[in-house]
Amino acid sequence: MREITYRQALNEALAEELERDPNVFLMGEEVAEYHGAYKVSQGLLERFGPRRIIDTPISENGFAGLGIGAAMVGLRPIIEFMTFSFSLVAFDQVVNNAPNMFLMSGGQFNIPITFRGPNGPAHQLAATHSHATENFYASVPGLKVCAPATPRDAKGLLKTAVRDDNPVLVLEAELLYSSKGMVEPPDEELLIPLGKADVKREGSDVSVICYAQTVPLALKVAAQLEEEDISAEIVDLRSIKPLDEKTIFDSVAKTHRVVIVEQDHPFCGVGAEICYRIQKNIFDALDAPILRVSQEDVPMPYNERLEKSVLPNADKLFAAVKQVCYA
Amino acid sequence: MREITYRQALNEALAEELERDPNVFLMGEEVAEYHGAYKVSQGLLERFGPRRIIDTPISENGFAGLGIGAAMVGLRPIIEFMTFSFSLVAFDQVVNNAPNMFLMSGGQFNIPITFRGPNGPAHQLAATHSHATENFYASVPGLKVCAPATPRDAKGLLKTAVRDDNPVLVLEAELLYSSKGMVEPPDEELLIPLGKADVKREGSDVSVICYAQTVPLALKVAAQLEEEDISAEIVDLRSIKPLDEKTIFDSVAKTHRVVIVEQDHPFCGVGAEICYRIQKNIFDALDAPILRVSQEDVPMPYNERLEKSVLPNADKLFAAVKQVCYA
Amino acid sequence: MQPGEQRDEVEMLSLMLLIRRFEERASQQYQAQKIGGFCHLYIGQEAVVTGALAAVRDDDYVITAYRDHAHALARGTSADACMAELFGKETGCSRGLGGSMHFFDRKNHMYGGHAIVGAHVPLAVGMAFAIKYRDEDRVTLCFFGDGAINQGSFHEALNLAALYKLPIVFICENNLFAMGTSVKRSTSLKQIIDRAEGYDIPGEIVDGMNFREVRDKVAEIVDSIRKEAHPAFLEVRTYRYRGHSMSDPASYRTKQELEKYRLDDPITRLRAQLTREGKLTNEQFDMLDKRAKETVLAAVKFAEKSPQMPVEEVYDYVYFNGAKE
Amino acid sequence: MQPGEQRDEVEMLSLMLLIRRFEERASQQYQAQKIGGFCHLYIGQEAVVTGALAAVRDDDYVITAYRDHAHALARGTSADACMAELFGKETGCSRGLGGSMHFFDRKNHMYGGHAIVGAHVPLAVGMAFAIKYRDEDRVTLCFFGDGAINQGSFHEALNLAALYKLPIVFICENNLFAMGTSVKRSTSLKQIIDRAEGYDIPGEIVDGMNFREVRDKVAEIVDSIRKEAHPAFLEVRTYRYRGHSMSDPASYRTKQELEKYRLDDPITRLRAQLTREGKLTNEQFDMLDKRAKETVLAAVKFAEKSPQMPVEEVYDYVYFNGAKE
Ligand SMILES: Cc1ncc(C[n+]2csc(CCOP(=O)(O)OP(=O)(O)O)c2C)c(N)n1
Ligand SMILES: Cc1ncc(C[n+]2csc(CCOP(=O)(O)OP(=O)(O)O)c2C)c(N)n1
Ligand SMILES: [Mg+2]
Ligand SMILES: [Mg+2]
Repeated sequence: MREITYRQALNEALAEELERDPNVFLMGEEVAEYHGAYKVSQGLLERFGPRRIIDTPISENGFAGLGIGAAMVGLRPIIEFMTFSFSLVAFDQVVNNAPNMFLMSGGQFNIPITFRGPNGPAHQLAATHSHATENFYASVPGLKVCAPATPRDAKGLLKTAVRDDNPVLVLEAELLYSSKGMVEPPDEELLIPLGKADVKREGSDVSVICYAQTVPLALKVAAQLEEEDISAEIVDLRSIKPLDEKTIFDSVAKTHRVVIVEQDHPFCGVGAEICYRIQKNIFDALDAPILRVSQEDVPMPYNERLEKSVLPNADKLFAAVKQVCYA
Repeated sequence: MREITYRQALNEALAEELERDPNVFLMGEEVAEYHGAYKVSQGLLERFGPRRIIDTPISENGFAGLGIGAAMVGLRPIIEFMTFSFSLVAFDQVVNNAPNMFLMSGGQFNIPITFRGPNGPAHQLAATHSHATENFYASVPGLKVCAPATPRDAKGLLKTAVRDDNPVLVLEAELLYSSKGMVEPPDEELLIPLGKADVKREGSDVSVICYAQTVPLALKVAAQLEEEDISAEIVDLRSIKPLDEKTIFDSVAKTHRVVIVEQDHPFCGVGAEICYRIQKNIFDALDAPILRVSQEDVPMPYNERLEKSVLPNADKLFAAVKQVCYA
Repeated sequence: MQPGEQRDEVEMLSLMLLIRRFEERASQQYQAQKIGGFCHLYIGQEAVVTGALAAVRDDDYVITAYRDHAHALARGTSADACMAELFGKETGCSRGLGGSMHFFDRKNHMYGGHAIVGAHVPLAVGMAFAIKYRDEDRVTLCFFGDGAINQGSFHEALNLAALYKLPIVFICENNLFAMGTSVKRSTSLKQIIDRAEGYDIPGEIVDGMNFREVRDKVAEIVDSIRKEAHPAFLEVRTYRYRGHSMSDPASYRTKQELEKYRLDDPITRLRAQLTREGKLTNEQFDMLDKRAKETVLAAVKFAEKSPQMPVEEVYDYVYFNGAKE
Repeated sequence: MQPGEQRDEVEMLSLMLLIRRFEERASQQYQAQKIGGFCHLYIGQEAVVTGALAAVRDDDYVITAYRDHAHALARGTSADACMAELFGKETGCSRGLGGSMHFFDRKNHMYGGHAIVGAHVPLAVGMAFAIKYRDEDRVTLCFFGDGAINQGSFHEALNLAALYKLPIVFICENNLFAMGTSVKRSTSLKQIIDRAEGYDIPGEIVDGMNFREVRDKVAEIVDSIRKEAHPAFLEVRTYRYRGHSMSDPASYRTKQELEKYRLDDPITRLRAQLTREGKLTNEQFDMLDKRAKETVLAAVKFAEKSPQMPVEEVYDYVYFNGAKE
């Protein structure tokens, strides 16, 4: 194990999969000569050449569709959205063509494509550039969605996504690109399965369910809670779809109290889905209503203080945990 | 009161609002000379002329954006999507421009626009043409979403939507266009507020929460349940956003048992949201886990029997109600 | 077909007849409610797809919009599999899961059947991208309607194809209408091919009622593309005799206009050419037509007696788990 | 400005100076972390927006993309309100809710500030639609970058504008790059205006480093549009001296290229023209520049001491409830 950044972990995953399978290529805006708007594809053009690392015009709908078509005839495209806020102009391709093709063709055309890029609010990018798209995409049958929080998960999930025979979205977190973590050495194959949550911290009093940007937040709050003698278990979903019900239910069966901290908007968000499943399946295990901490139901303001106030934050999570613990 | 069809009710609403306000216009594919793919705009071209009833090319993104721009300078566009499945190619305009503009401009530009058209599965239209989009749109702050089930609600909600100073989506139900119901006479102004649910049938044993196409389904099942001595209260949401929590909670406080029957996909769907809110606010009133009956998490198959099997239907709803009633 | 080979014209005429009879029968079965959903017929446009496919190899890629029955039939999908698809049966070319608008046949290199207007054009470009990526000499034929050219996806796709110099022929089947909207009411241009210029893609107009003209033009273009990959654009002028879909009475056009085009019928035309040249007798033609009708009737029987997919199996078609037949 | 009137050129030069100094100061304040998010500077392109706006009326509609500080300043938004917006303050032109990419000023007919590439082009067409709907003689000026022309929304919008004959000038600010991608790597065309032909919209190329040429060309077009509504397309060739945004070192181009353009600086050029014609002395120029610098410095002070919106008030900006200031 060695310590690398989240960005570097993604870069390694890309390089290893490009190396392994000649059908894999990377396409998107500024991925080649510019090395990615966030430098995730640093060095890949030099190593794999312009046939496999391909710059595009600003045509998300066009190149998302191009990727799907290439996947229909056997290639394994990795399509980068500079951010998932821009995937909204390609929404029809991602939700209508990619996930429907397999069923609609009677099983003749599966679509082995990976869509990746940063997702969710970053810092003061305002309403048009701060979309957390996970609930949109997770609601679509035929898509798989993951949202790694650590360098190790980022590498392992991206590699798995590229090998998956179905469309997978890897929702990265811009604010985590420079964060560091321990990752297996490059000569050790690291594949993390989709649909497996990870208990990032064990605890007994409350289950805090989180993913992506909210994982470091939850871990921070867990430390604060410890000072108040509340032991929080931190369940990092990693995959949003498929969802690891077992890990969630096991945790809740132990703690009897749940707070979900999500980076999307609340209405029909990921938290709502998890809440439904918990109450449906282990209603009697619950000693308190489930609470969620999400973005407020407000377009993202530019002003830094306002932005902070509408984002999930430590104070809100702390208060929600105390509330479910009646503490 | 007189009996008219849902289609005719919508047509009256359009005509009355066009008549009332010269800033209102109707635009979309085939809305003028063809009178609408589903004939909702029958006669409007003849009555209001081509300046106000406007056919477009197949450019949903373009004319949705055109409507938003026209709304910025004071017009009140009604934009028809031939179906909301096609709104997916205009997704960025509907979720990024329409609802963000007011906040993003510091309150200078509200967008008084109505997007309308049929939404949700119809009959054997297969995966690309059967999208239920309510959970996508309801999750976006700044949008309002309603989904009428009866001719009266259709007329009253559409008229209210056109007068609202914010972007409102009126999600119609293709399968209900020819259904009939009692509606106030044309000389009586009918406005139904957004955010008010309607108890379509009173009951005491279980609250069945529904909207749009699932309302007639719920009413049918309620009649069957009566034979088994289960008294179901049928709560028609009418508006999905804003959501009428009070009517929902009042019903649940009375019945203590809830089934939500929705026409969208389950994952991060409308049912999940309602479930979250109920358990959060009146957890102790619940005598059983909340169940939802939705589409299965599967792209829509063409085959009629398979389509039926993945849609919410009477058998599934009946079974769910029995389960929550332990009957 | 092998390179350099020419399709037999009589065979192609009989393919046109098969398409025509298939569509007529589909119309009848739709009215009898054996077929559900939307159903768009190709009658009148037969020379376009048959002409284009007569000019390419069997392993070239073909993709189209929702008016797709003919494209599957022309690609070699059996009438049985096509009719069974309309009936929603498991023996259908998409196992009854896709229906009229979503015909697929991987084996025969028919890549759909796509129902969102314009949204398959980027897919076609992706297929052409794969050809170039693998350094093959295939070509992608992408069919679409005149209504599709005003979609953003069309635009982005054409620019990408031109930029990357991909081996693709964009074939606009201009039947003058998108539903009830005539081209002049939807498009800001005197002629559609002017738009291809805006991407620096060479464009040509072809008479879509003339099988030979379509075939020869496509052959010429495909030949050039195989030598050095590039995109090309064809506006093929044609006409649909029926309404847009089964529910459309097509009252936006006159009986005279329809009659004018019927006189120019692509089947009659090729038949006359062949007859004049002594390659076809009236008896032979009648035989071909009889055979087409029989094939289609047999297809209806096949579809009728075919099983539906068991309800629980639909769940196997959400995600692919690596085990394909 | 009233119809027929001409903007004073010295005034316009001083506006260009204001823009330049504003952007330099914004850059500095960004580095000092007083400004957050993305920040795109207009330095080098000043003649485009000042030239265009010198040719139109105050009540004509103006809309642009995210490189929008100059468009607001040129439209009459105060440097105070612009700088305060960058600082996220309540006194900003969007109350601190929009930031650098989302400048709005309704009073001055500045309709944003739009950050999704291409997505404001349909909005512009809608504004032009409203003009025609109300039978006014206004014109909409829609600015966008060379990178926007490959978005579907651009395409659909241009066709709609041409089809409905709307009073709009599409002004492509071709600064040769979209982030690190040069036009020739993004666009399948020799020149951008060729694409306008694909919609039957008249297009012309203008030297965007020359204030007078931009102004006169826009004046001519707008004049024609006011007589009878129609769309027009201008490709204005210009150059941005800085990187795409504050974080871009712009290593995709050479120092020489930049120097070449700097020699052609729009401010230097207009200054030279005016000086040559005896309309401006060096002392006057220095005065104007000094005033611009002072105005901008005062704007920083204003922004700094301005209040932020109270946290709870943001909820008043989700839905409009009929009560506007
Ligand atoms: C994005 C989208 N918008 C609208 C529709 C509805 N629709 C289906 S076919 C059609 C007309 C298409 O006309 P054209 O492209 O000319 O093809 P043709 O029917 O003539 O073969 C329309 C509007 C759709 N399927 N997709
Ligand atoms: C749909 C979309 N895709 C990508 C981006 C990211 N992005 C912002 S600006 C830009 C380059 C635009 O270049 P151009 O249009 O030439 O304008 P310029 O920056 O030169 O003024 C890109 C790719 C975006 N904002 N929206
Ligand atoms: Mg057509
Ligand atoms: Mg540029």
